[in-house]
Amino acid sequence: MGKLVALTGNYAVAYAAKYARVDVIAAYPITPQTSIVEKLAELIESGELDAIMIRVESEHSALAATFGAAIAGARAFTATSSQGLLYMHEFVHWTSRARIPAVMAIVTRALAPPWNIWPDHSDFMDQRDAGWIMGFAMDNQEVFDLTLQAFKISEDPRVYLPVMIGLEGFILGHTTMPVELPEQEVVDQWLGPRKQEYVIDGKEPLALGNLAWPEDTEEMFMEIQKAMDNAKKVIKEVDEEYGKLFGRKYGGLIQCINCEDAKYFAVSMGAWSGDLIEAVNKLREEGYPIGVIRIRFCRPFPYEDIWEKVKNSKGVIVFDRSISFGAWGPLFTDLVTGLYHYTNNLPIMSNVVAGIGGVNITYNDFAKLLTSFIETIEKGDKPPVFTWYHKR
Amino acid sequence: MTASSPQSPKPRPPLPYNMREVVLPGDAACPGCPIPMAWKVLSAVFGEKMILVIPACCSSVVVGAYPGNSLKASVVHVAFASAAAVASGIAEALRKRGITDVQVIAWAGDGGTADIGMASLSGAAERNHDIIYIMYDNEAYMNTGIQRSSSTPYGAWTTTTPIIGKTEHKKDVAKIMIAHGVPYVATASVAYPHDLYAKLQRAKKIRGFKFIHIHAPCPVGWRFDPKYTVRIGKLAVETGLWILYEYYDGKIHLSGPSRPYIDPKKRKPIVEYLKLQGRFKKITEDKIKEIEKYVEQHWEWIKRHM
Amino acid sequence: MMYEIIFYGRGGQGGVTAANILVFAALKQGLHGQGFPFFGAERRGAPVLAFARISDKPILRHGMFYETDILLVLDRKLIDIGVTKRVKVRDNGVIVINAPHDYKLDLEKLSLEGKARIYQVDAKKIALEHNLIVAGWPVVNTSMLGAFSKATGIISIDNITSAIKEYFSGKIGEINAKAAYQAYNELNLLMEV
Amino acid sequence: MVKEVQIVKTGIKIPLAKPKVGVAGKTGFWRITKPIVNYDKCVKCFLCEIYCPVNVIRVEPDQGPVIDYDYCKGCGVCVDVCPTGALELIQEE
Repeated sequence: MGKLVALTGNYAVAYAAKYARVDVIAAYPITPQTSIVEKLAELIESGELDAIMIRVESEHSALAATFGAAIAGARAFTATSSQGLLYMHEFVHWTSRARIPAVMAIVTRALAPPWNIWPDHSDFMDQRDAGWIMGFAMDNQEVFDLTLQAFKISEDPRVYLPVMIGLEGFILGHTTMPVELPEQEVVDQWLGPRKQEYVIDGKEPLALGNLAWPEDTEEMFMEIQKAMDNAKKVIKEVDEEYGKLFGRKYGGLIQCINCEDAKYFAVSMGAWSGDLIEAVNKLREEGYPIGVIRIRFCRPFPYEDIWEKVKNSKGVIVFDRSISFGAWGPLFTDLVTGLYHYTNNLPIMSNVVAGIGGVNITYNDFAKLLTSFIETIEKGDKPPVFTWYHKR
Repeated sequence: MTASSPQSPKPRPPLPYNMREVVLPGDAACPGCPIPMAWKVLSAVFGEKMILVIPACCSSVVVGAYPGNSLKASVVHVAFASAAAVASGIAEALRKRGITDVQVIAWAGDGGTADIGMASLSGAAERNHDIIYIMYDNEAYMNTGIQRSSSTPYGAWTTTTPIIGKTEHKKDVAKIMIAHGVPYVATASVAYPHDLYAKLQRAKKIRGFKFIHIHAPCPVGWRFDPKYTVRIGKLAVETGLWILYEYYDGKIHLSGPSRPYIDPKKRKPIVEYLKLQGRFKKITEDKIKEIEKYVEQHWEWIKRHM
Repeated sequence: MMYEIIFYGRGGQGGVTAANILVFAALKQGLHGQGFPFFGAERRGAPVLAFARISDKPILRHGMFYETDILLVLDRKLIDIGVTKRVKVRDNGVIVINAPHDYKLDLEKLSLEGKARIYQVDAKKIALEHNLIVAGWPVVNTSMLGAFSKATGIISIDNITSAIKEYFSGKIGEINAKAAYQAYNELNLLMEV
Repeated sequence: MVKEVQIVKTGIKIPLAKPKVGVAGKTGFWRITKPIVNYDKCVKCFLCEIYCPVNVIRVEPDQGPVIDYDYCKGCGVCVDVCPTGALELIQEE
């Protein structure tokens, strides 16, 4: 049995990296990620974690150094937020296209200007095209579990892709919650030594990244798409095995709450899913047949699993905490496209973008939005396809 | 320990033969390119056991297209500004894994070092990672077609200084590295392979961050006949314009080939160097005076730190 | 009508310049044109491609192609080493080779879809006669445009020469235009296949 | 006690290249001038071999420089650094 402690989301990330026995950490401080780097430095300097920290001079160099360590055979880890993630974006692509396992935590925060340190998903969702597997936690226990699982998923030979784990700044990052820490030996047994397709350490002369002709290049990238597909299976296997070993199973790519007999579904990702679940519990008591589908991984996008839940539903409302200006929320965009695989008369679907720039969306807001969504459909009308819900 | 100049045919001891196996013929370098010349010297010191971390620069193309690589050594291509950062990551991973038989070398051009890579260079130097950072300096962005870099010399034509020529003096990166207090800094030239060889041997034995600035005349970029790459490299030293030295133990040690030229009277006139290069074809008298002034100031600085 | 044209030359022979001049010439003839280099690193002396399209309607296509109506070979050695095999010449295609008068063509070294008219012109000799040499390389690109005009009839020699004079101002334009005109006259049908 | 990193190859297509002679083809085709040796002048000082940017000159101790013309790019550096004029650049054909 594990040890129950109380940790902030950031510390949960740091401990997950410790349990994964990371070898090299290269990171640059940025609010709200800083306490991850501080805790890791403390763990290292106190001798609790046998790792090397490279205190780089920028986020671009943070992921560059992490990439360097990873290709040279180290289990490498880094973490960043907001502007830092955008600054290292060049290496977000570089790492995935080199097919090198690595793990990065993103303590999500709004993008500037104006300066804003509060949570939304804009920084994280801006990385969706880059070939990283992307998971997002709802609470600090899951932050720990997901960060640990990220190493297992990333180093699976069927995947060999870096993994990015999101947690909202402040409402998870700086919020203390109970977290059960596992036995190190059980983790070692389960995770095992790092695995990768190749290593650059001088044993054999290898060159990574030489210019390639168009056809070779495209074939390499098609492999990434295949790996993303494999990842769907791997993520479920890891979730199963993790459940058996550590007692917490989340359901793989998505988690469903109150879905059994639901006619309506609310889809969301991240910490505010908790507030959404509380709202749905209340509405359930009032007789509304609604369930919550919480997306744990938005890459690879779990449309098959969501279809299984919503195929007979009367209405699906998708909450996005980021927006692609000039279009819609990214989760909505990906879900509609995904469901179109199965049918061209989709259930009534509605996209609500909210909570941008850290605006706090409460369970009351969710209850109000869900009630009007359901009642509009029950009356035979059609709710708006897109709403940017802003309270003030 | 001076390299023999063309006049006296006293044969120098050849560099060890294993410089034959690593730099493979038929690479994509232009005829007369200084890059593989320098790689041969690196191979004489490290053989296959080196990991070249190469940002965007001519070398990225010279090594050829997948699935082939023109070096029988390890290469990691990286984003333009990140050579020092990636090299740091590799070096620390190898240290953690207890691997000590391979040399991590950041191999970057002047643009990738003096401009876009300056922040990561400074960071890696300040953290004193155990790597050799080599800046091969062909004095402009050659891979993208000869645009001006901060390392382009004063007065030189480039495609982005097409009429007036560069209006600033060359950014002296070696001096900046000395200011970082790293254990070893040296300047070298492809025209003096024995000197470069000796500096690499010394750098190899020093733990911590080593920086070597290699002068690398580029036929296409400097507009000269490819057969003159070495001649022009030598003229740069013989005119006093390029000073070969090492910095360790807190002071500058002038290298053999440059020692005679501490005396201005021994230096060949700057024009000898300029006239072979098309990039200086339109240079004016007053600009040559400005270059001569720069050379004098540079020597004064060197003397003060010897 | 749409013609796709490939200039197969060696780095430094001016294949790209020729493709661009061809666009100028096409405009003079009231046609639409497109000219572009091989997208990649070129090296002086190494095999390199340049491309052109000419049409009576605005050209909507983009990008490189390896099947062509007209193949202009700026150096016969490219045929000898076999790289020209990579370009397939469509039925009723035209090939012009810069080669000496007594050049023996090995048809195996070409990739012909069907019938083809193959011409020879000694553009190198013409260049040397006009002292058209740059960095040790005889300038053959403008002569090949003259030969192209005669071999295909798509663009008149007058439009070719005036495009050359527009592209190169002054004396250089004059000499290159003369070379093109001479190639136009000295073109020789090597064989019909 | 986590063991060394394991290399588990799956054969997926990734941007990894291996050493190869002639990545740019037979670069000998590029040249229009080429160096030739008159062996009687050669003092075996190895400068041509040391400087050759294409690494195709091998100085045989008893004979002198042997050049692999499949790849020699004809740049002429060897000719320029030779202290005794044992190498000469000639126009090709």
